[in-house]
Amino acid sequence: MPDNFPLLPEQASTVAPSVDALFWTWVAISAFSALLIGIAIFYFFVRYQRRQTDEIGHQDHGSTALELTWTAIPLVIVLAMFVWGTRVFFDQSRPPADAVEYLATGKQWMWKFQHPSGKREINELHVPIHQPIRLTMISEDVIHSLFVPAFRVKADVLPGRYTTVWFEATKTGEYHIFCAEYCGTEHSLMGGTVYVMEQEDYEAWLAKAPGAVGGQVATGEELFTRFACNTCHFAGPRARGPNLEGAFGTVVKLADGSSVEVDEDYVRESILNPKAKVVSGFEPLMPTFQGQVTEDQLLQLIQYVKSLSGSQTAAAPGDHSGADGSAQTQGAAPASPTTGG
Amino acid sequence: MSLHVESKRNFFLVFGALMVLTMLTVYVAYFDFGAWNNVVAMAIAVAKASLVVLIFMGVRHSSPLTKLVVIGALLWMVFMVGLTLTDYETRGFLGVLGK
Amino acid sequence: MPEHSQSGALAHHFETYDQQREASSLGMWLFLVTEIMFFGGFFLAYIVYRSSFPEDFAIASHQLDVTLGAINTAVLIASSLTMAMAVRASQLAQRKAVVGFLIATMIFGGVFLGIKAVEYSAKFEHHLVPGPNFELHAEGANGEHAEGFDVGHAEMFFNFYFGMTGLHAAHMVIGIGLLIWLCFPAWKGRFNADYHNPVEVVGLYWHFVDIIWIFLFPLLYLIGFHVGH
Amino acid sequence: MSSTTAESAIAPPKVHYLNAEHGLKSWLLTKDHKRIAILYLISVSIFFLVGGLFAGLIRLELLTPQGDLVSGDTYNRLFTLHGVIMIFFFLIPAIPAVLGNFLVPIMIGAKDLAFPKLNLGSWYVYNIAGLLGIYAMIKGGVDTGWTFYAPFSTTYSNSYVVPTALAGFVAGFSSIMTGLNFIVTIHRMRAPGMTWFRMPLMLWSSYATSLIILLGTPVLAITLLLLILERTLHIGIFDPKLGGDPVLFQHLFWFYSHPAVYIMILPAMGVISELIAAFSRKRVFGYKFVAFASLAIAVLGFLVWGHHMFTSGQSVYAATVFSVLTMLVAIPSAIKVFNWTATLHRGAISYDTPMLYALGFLGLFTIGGLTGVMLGTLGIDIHVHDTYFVVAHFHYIMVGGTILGYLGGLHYWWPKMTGRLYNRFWSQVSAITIFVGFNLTFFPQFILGFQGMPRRYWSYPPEFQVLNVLSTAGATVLGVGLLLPLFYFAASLGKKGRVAGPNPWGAIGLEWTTTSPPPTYNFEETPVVTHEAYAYEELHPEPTQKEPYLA
Repeated sequence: MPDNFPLLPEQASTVAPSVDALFWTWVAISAFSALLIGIAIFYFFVRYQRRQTDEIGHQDHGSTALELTWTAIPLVIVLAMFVWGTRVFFDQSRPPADAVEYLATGKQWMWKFQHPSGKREINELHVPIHQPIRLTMISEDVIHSLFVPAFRVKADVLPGRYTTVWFEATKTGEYHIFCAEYCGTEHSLMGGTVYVMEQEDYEAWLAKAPGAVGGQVATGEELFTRFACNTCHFAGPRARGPNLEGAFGTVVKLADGSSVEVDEDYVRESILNPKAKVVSGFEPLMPTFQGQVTEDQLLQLIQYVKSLSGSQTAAAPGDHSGADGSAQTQGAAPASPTTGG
Repeated sequence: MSLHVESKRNFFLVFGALMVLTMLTVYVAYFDFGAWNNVVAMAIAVAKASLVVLIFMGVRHSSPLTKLVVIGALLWMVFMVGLTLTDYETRGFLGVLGK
Repeated sequence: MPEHSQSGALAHHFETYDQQREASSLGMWLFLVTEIMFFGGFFLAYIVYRSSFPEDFAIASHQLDVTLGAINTAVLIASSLTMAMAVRASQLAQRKAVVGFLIATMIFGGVFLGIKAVEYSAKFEHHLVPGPNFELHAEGANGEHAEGFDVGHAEMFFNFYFGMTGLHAAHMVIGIGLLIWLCFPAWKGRFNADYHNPVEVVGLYWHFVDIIWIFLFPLLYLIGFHVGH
Repeated sequence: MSSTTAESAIAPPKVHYLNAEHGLKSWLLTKDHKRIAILYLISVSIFFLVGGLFAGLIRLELLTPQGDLVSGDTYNRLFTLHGVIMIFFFLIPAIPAVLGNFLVPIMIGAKDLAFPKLNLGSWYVYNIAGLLGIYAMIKGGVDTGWTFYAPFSTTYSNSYVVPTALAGFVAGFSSIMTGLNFIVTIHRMRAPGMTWFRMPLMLWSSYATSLIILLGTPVLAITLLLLILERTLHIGIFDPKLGGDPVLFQHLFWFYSHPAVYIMILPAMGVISELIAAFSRKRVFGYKFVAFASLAIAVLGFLVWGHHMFTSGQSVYAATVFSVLTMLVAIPSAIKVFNWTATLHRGAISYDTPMLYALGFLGLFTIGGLTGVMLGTLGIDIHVHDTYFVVAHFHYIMVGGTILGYLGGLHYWWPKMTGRLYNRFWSQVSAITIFVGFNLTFFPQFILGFQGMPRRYWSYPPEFQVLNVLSTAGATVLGVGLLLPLFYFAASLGKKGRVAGPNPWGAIGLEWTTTSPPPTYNFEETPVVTHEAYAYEELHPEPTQKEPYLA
């Protein structure tokens, strides 16, 4: 019934049906309880209408048994619904291992997306159907929130820290993207469209779309050279910075004796604020790149650093080939997109 | 509730104890107990505050209501700090960025 | 005040002195609860950032003068003692003693604020006031100790230092104002076993301000102190 | 407590609190809690009208999908000011400062609140806060939303954030003054025989509300202070560019602002208990459970703030903890609804206007509460968070709950406050109009929210228009319903207004044993309480109006 009811939003992702099942169960429970109370009130209201001005009601003091009953029953219901709701929430929160990573940057008042192939879009996002997709997101200014009602997913996009949203589209079509966290003058215009396409259509779109300039990793590698990162970060005893080969995902010891996991937030911090957490054995020589590198470029650099560890999150093995213009799909994520030249 | 007048002697004893604890807190700050640094410093501060509350502020002889008010305020501090840190200490719980 | 009877002051809407005293004492305690939550929010923010940037906060904390901080702690505790004695004297209707202890409390409070002012001006001289002129070279300035040091986080420490001690000092100033106001009825011998609630509630307030400092001192001055010693 | 006989003089006393003193000065310097209640009634009514005007403009703009009536910036200022004014200057003070101020001392048989000067001070502080808010409004408004989220508010917004935040800060002090007064009064000023479990339930809920005010408001104060410091001095506290964490702002903000929801709804629950008892002439079913439910809400209400932050970047673990605690806080509210319903059973129910409001409250609060629990369920909230579903939910609680409770209370105690009866027919028309208009306005918003329309949108995709038009139409009806009381209340004070007598409803409670309006010190002599609340059987009061103002 929810399917053909015209007032309802499209179900276009794998989590949407489970969110809706949860929602409609709650609606049914609520409607039943509200009706029960409503009917009781209405009946008492008519049945026990006052007939003389000085009439008084029948006095009783209540009943502990009744109180316990109507404490226990709702308690059981809400706790059961809590368990169910939390399971759905974990599904919404935890992307599958084979999810392909796309990048998103929010700024007043637009969304910038980047495909694994390096293809960039503004306020539009083309994605292949039946492919789990993970958006790594950051804001350049205030808090935004990426919301795709048809996918039943939403996550705030924060300045200074990465957050994630994931979905797997199940239905081709065009769906709204909204900014759900109020962000200023044109908050209501900070939207866009996500286009869910068949795999082959998506690849065709990628191939003919202009402006695809190498994969995220390739762009990151280029930035790595342009910002001269490679003059210090290389393998060997003369390197002034830690070798990044295989570093991502490991836990490194810091100069002050503590340790930290090399994740996206740490790499970002190390570029913007290099002296904050210096790896043990190195001098704090690195200059800050604050103000020189954009959030988009940071994301690309991170993708490159990830690729040095062969991390699957760097995804799309086709990325490297993207740089030299070939368009091959391969590896663990068969549906993963690649670039055209 | 009848009026209770605290003795001078108790006031001076508490004053002495507070002075000793102040010196102690500075003294122990010279040592590194690792993760226990905060615990030691806060334990001494709590001891000092308790002395002030119980004797100087007279809660020792106050009504149960006053005691309840003091305990309630502390409990609410625990709610606020505890639940906020529940978030900060479990960031990355799922191993997913921002989760 | 017209509704006050001549023996002391029983307001029209109270039945007994006990009721009036209990009401004003409970009122002050509840006010202190709001103060605890007010400072509590500030402490919470400090705790969150301190645990996020422990090293930077420790290095910044080294810039504070522990000796002056410790002296101030002692001064404030002494003022609490004289305040407690003032309340006691008012309960016993010892007119001169009340005034004497109140003045002593004020003097200790003034000394505290004076030392605080010395500390603040030293921070100004050393460019440790948050803002465009903020400057902090980590201990030794030879690069060795400066490892991993983020001056922005140190500046944040000083935001909290000035914010929290400033708020505390503002409470002290209000407290001294209340003490001055108390001196007049005290001098006229208004206070006795029935009616001493003004002294009592101001005392509660004063002790509370003392307690805030008891926590501020280790949190701001001492935590991470061992690092440099 | 002795029952008045039907023959007792219905005429008001020669001297009562309204005419004991004359002149503007006697009002502005009054220490009488009843007069202060009237002052507050005037102030909150003015702010309610201003906030309502903004709501009207919002609904008018949303009639069409395009942003055509006002600019985006103007719209953002409209909803921000609507929120700030309604929350800080109407919903929070309305019931405690008007009805509570008038009734708390009378209901416990005291001459006044424990600290009369503080009480008057709270009204002045409230108005200073109001002036700050009006100053910000006139200078060009504020566009952060009432939530003031950092870093938008601290760094990016080009509007009058500081005076508005200061207004919230100062308004907090006025509610603290009221809350502190209530707690001390209820603890220390009860008349002989008025034990805790003989207190009317209105007092239990006022007490619980005051607890929340005292424990929560200071945290809002420090949060707004830090926000003002960051904005004016550019020091790093919440803005990540300055080293801070914007999520910390949300924690601190919601630590107050979620319990603040209970500051708004708990007093209304107290009023509803009084109304249902009085117009069923019956004890409230399960008195102790209803009383303790108020306290349970006050405590549990502090442990659930994180459910406003499920999508904020808070850890998944913390979200789960906050979700389960949110489920628990629903239980005491449910207990109240069940007990109110059971109270109607075998009552002697009248259809007087206050009772209509009470029934409206029961229906709307039930829906608001149930959708609240839905929102606390993680899987659903991720989808509907920050959509019109949330907007609909909290208007069911705030308008359907608080405002209906407030109006119900005002209609119930109006004869006591003024000594006059208002027009029965028109007041019933008003109650029904409000109920219908309200549902038409806000029910469509549940559907809009589930479809995914985000809140705070000035223009929206065209497929949402039909429901928005319905909502705007409903708002018109609601507006008319809310304006009606102004007229018949004003008329009741004129020459044609009928005299109420001490107890027009035949209700039980100390307030109905004194004259209407009451004397300055409330009672000729301190009452001695001999029965529990709502002891209709034992006391069997005679209404001073045989057929209360039947047309």
